[in-house]
Amino acid sequence: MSGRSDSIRVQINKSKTRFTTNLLWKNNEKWVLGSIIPLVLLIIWEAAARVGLIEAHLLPAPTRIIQEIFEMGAGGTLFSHVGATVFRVATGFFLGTIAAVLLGSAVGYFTVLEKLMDPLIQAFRSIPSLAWVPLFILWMGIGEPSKVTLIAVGVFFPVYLNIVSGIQGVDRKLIEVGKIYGFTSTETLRKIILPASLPSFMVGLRSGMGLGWMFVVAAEIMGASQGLGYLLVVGQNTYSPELIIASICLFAGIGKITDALLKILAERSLRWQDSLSNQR
Amino acid sequence: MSGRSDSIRVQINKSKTRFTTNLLWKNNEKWVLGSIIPLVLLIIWEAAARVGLIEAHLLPAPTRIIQEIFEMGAGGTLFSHVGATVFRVATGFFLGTIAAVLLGSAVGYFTVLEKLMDPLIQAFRSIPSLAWVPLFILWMGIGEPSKVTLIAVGVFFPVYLNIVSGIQGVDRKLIEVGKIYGFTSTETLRKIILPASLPSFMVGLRSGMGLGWMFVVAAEIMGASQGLGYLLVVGQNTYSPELIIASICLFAGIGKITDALLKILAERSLRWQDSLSNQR
Amino acid sequence: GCSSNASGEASKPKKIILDYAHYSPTSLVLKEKGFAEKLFEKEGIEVEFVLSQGSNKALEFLNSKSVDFGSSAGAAALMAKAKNSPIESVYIYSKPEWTALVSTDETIKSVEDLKGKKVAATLGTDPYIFLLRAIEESGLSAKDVEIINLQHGDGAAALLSGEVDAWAGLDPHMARVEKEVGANLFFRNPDFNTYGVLNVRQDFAEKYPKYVNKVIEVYEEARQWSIENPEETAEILAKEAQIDLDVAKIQLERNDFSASVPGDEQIAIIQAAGDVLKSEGVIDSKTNIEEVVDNLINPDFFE
Amino acid sequence: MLAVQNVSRTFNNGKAGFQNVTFSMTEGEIIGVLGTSGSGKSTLLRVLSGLDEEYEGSFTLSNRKVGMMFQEPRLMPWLSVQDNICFGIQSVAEQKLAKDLLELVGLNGFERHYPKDLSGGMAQRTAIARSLITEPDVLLLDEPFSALDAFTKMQLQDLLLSIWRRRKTTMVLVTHDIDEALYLCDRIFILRGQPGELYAEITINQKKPRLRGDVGLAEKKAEILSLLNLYNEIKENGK
Amino acid sequence: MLAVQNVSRTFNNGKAGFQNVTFSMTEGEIIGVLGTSGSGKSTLLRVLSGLDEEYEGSFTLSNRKVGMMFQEPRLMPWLSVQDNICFGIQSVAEQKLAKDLLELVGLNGFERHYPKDLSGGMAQRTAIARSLITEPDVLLLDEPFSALDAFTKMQLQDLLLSIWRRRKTTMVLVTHDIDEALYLCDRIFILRGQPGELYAEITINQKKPRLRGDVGLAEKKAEILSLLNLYNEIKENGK
Ligand SMILES: Nc1ncnc2c1ncn2[C@@H]1O[C@H](COP(=O)(O)OP(=O)(O)OP(=O)(O)O)[C@@H](O)[C@H]1O
Ligand SMILES: Nc1ncnc2c1ncn2[C@@H]1O[C@H](COP(=O)(O)OP(=O)(O)OP(=O)(O)O)[C@@H](O)[C@H]1O
Ligand SMILES: [Mg+2]
Ligand SMILES: [Mg+2]
Repeated sequence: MSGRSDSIRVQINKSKTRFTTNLLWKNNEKWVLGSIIPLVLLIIWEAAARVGLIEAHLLPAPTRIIQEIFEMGAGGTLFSHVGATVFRVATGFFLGTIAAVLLGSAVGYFTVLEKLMDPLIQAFRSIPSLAWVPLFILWMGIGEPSKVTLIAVGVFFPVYLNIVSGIQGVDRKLIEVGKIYGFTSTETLRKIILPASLPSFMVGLRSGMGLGWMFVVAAEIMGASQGLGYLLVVGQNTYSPELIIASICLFAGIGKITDALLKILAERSLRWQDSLSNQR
Repeated sequence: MSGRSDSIRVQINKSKTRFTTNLLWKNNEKWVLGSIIPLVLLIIWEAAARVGLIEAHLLPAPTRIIQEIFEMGAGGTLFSHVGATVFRVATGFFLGTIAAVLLGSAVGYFTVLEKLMDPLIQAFRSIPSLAWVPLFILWMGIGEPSKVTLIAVGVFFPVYLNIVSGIQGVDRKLIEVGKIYGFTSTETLRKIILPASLPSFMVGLRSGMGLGWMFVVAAEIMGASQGLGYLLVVGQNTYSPELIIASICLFAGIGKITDALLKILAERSLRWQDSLSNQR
Repeated sequence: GCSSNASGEASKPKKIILDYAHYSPTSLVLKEKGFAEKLFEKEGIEVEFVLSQGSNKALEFLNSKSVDFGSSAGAAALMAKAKNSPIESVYIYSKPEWTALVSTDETIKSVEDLKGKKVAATLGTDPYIFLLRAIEESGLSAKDVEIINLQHGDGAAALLSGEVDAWAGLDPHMARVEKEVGANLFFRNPDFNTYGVLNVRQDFAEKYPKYVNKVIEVYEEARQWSIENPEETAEILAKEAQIDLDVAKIQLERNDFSASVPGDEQIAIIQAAGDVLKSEGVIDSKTNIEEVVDNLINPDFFE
Repeated sequence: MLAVQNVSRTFNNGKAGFQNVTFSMTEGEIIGVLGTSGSGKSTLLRVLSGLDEEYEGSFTLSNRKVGMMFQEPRLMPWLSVQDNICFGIQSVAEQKLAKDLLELVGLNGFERHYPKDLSGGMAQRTAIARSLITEPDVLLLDEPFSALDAFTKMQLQDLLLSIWRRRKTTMVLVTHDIDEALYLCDRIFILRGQPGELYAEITINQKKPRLRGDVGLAEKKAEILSLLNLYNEIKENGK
Repeated sequence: MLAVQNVSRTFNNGKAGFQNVTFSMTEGEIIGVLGTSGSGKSTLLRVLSGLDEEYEGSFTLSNRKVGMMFQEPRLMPWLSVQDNICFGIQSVAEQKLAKDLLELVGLNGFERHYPKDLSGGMAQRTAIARSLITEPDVLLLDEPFSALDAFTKMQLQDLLLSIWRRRKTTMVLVTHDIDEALYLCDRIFILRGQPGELYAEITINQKKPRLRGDVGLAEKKAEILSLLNLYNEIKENGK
């Protein structure tokens, strides 16, 4: 064992001074640090493209991509593509989450339900998004409902999985407190189990949102004429690398934004946690 | 408040008698209950197909699917398809998990690393599997490495996300114990943080395995001549619904098996949890 | 898809759903110019356009009643029909030369040079059939080359990055590769392409034969228009498919809009394609190709 | 009111828990349970409260509202002190009571704190307030004042007495503090062994409230200590 | 050895925690800290142990191995009792010591149990064993025996004394048990207020081991109680 070995420690008014001077940096540090690596990568990429290390017809330079995005933006199509996709993902996310919360809390809480339904749900979980496409076209046609539902399916599984195991991991001690007060199952669920499994639920939400973005491509193969997934497929079908990369960048960018929103939500709602992250 | 209102309770030797008589049922209950719903669905589907409610060229009857699978099995191709895919998923899962554990624990534990790298990683998370395909062909060609890597990418994200938030949710109290013993960062990670975030990690593994199965289709679009994803795509390109559905069923079945294995692993390694699931 | 429900009088659909596709310039013109809307508005019938991103999607949409008319390659329609899809091909929207064998390797000058090489193609699609027929014609067999199953776009990428030696290409990828990298189309033969056919769902055709006629009528109108206005057609294509005008022009040059009535010529080519598919095991060996093609191609709606 | 008939609850093949416990209680009685660590006191409370149903034997508990305070605070980490105290109540009417209790356990000014920002004793006091707010008829208390300083402890013991005086609450009080048991209880049970068995029962007839420095109680204390087999130990250690 | 210079650590804009604490300790001294709940005793230990670095003021601690026992057991739920005890040690050589300690704290037979299957007192004893196994030079103990019955408590107090005799361990002992402080400590600090301040310091010159029933100690107890402002309270309550 090494032991804490600092012999003398003198710290005077440490926290107070720190607080005022570094406020500005504190607020922006996150953004600045977060953009370093992406920027470096972008610069390398651009340089490689300029020098000719990467051929433009395979991987166009970032400036070319940005130009493409700006052109779409100027033409007004960008907005409608992004809008359509965001709308689909948002609706699908909403529906998928609701379904996952309902089913997940039932399955997580009632052992019988778990035994009845969980095996089937877990089996469905490994069916790829592309495989659902023909089935959804068959069942629901190619309208907006089938697209949204497909995305909801994608969102459902990680949220469900995280809720179920979050619930099953809830501290028995807390549940017993509810039992003492004669809580019904719904009360226990609402007042103890769901809040206690909130950390896990939040991860599920973020995971689910990620899958929502992934499933949107499969969804927009189903006869869409707008959307980022549509752009991607069109890019692939018409062999336009700049369109492909532009749509990938948009996916990444908007996906990142939605994730950041969820992350903030998670941080807000988990302030009570006595955890590593709240300690900082 | 309702209060616990049972006036008289008499229970004699309850646990002892229960134990011996119901052992057989206990062991099989899980399987029996789990198969009820799938069986019912299969029967409805078969009946609908027989009666003609579903046209065969859209959705062949289950018996037809099973026959198809058996034919493949008899022809020996089934084994090689399943084998190829399982091998790819397993390797990808392994690699993706390792990467996620390394990166995830570093990012989860060191705030600076989180600020540096997490934003980029989160942005990549919402890039759909299909979008990676051209990039991977460009970077790694169409051989086995690019397939496995693509699967690893799919596995990486949920495992990473769950590890990071698992770590960030670790009880500060336990970490302080390590500090008292003068643990180094690696020791803290290995002896406290990783075990404490094990429940979350296990969910991540299961989520990741699911995504591995999803990404395998995208992977096998890249010049594969074997595999379930390949079967699915061939089925779609040659308008063979029975091939499509057969491969979906295989996906579901094998996916379920891998998930069950992980679930058992999770249960084994989480025996110490004082939780709802261990209480039963 | 509950689109074409008969309302009141049985002989008139409420709504007709057409597909449009980047591989069918005629359909793009039709959508852009609004010929169909003009004609059907008078009868109080709604017209809806749905994008098909490939033959397989168009056929899937037909199967699931999501569209009434769908554009596909002839061979694709044949494969679907062989699997009992209830469709009929009633119109030829173009005779496209959309596929050829492409290579960036200078040493590959003919099909014979492919022996032992890697060739990318998408299983079951026209380029795949084209490749097989080319190989067969040159006296090689399918086993002499290594066919790598890649999506069209990925095939182009694999060709350019040297992963494969040749590629059974498809426009507009092919046009673009040709134009930008100077890849060489070392084997071309328009007659190995299986035409672009417009398919209708059988139950729609049976219920509303008159409206099949009318759809063909507007398609004819669009075809005439694109023959007369090649420049504008190229612009429409470039805009819709989000490709360069130059690429659109190359693609259009390889489309022959002269014939539109399905006939013996088409039947022969599609049958040949069917035989190749059958010998490759894509179509079940028990299938009677002749009969299937016969059931598929239906020129009766032309008047 | 409460009649316990030969109840056992053991773990580890009968190596831990408690066994063969028989006793009965009348309404308004306060019973103290003393015993060595691990002798099954908490397990007994869990059985009585209905949380543990794997016991053998039988017991009757008339239709009463049961309140329980656990050995650990078991606060909901996502609720503030105020909300934790109100955890078991539905109506808004009881909010007033919550305010009073907050005051009584000395947590004024900490209403909005989350459990992670409380000291050990404050968490325990929150748990006490939470178990009192429903005004149960039967109160099961598992070492309720173990983390409190002598001063606060006495205050809360008196709070408990005042509640008992007002509502005639029946209580079972597990404690390690013999003085506390003597000050509050009508009868004291002593559990011993592993699994624990009811080893002795001491009746204290003095009326409550009692004097903390009472001589009669001091005698009882010596008796209890000897029962716990401690007296000799102390002499030994003190040489 | 340990010199604390006007150290403060407050929360809530100075409304909680402790402030202006100054004292020094010599090697082998045992200091007791008494104080009302929430007066900053645990916070003080956290600062001394180096866990909390947000304090103001300064303190020196010569290069020593510090051991700490927290107010809650803080056992690793995924480790058995045995492994929890060995948590802080790397070498296999110390396994023997673990065995001994397990015996000394009376947990024989429970080596393989997980924390969830332990009683409150057993968990606390596991934590005690864990903090002793590294044989630290400075031991910070936060209410180490609060969940133990009188009997076990005395045993473990004596265990602590025997360790002190053997290794001259310097200790800071936070406790609510005045008798315990009198039995073990050389000096007793009394914290009062919110935020807590060092209100009084009592030196006990009697040599250890002391007699539990000692009259001199009883006098000190009265003094401490009065310092804690309890004496009047007791009279009041007892009427
Ligand atoms: N992280 C924190 N954030 C805000 N307040 C805190 C925090 N930690 C402790 N406090 C406050 O500091 C005060 C002192 O806490 P501390 O745990 O030191 O008390 P204590 O003397 O150990 O009390 P007890 O005897 O009840 O354990 C309390 O009022 C508590 O609410
Ligand atoms: N779930 C469990 N599984 C196995 N053993 C258990 C379980 N719960 C309790 N025990 C055992 O039962 C015995 C009695 O535990 P209990 O908590 O009732 O003790 P206690 O009298 O309350 O002790 P303390 O004074 O230390 O709190 C202990 O030996 C404990 O290890
Ligand atoms: Mg207990
Ligand atoms: Mg404390």
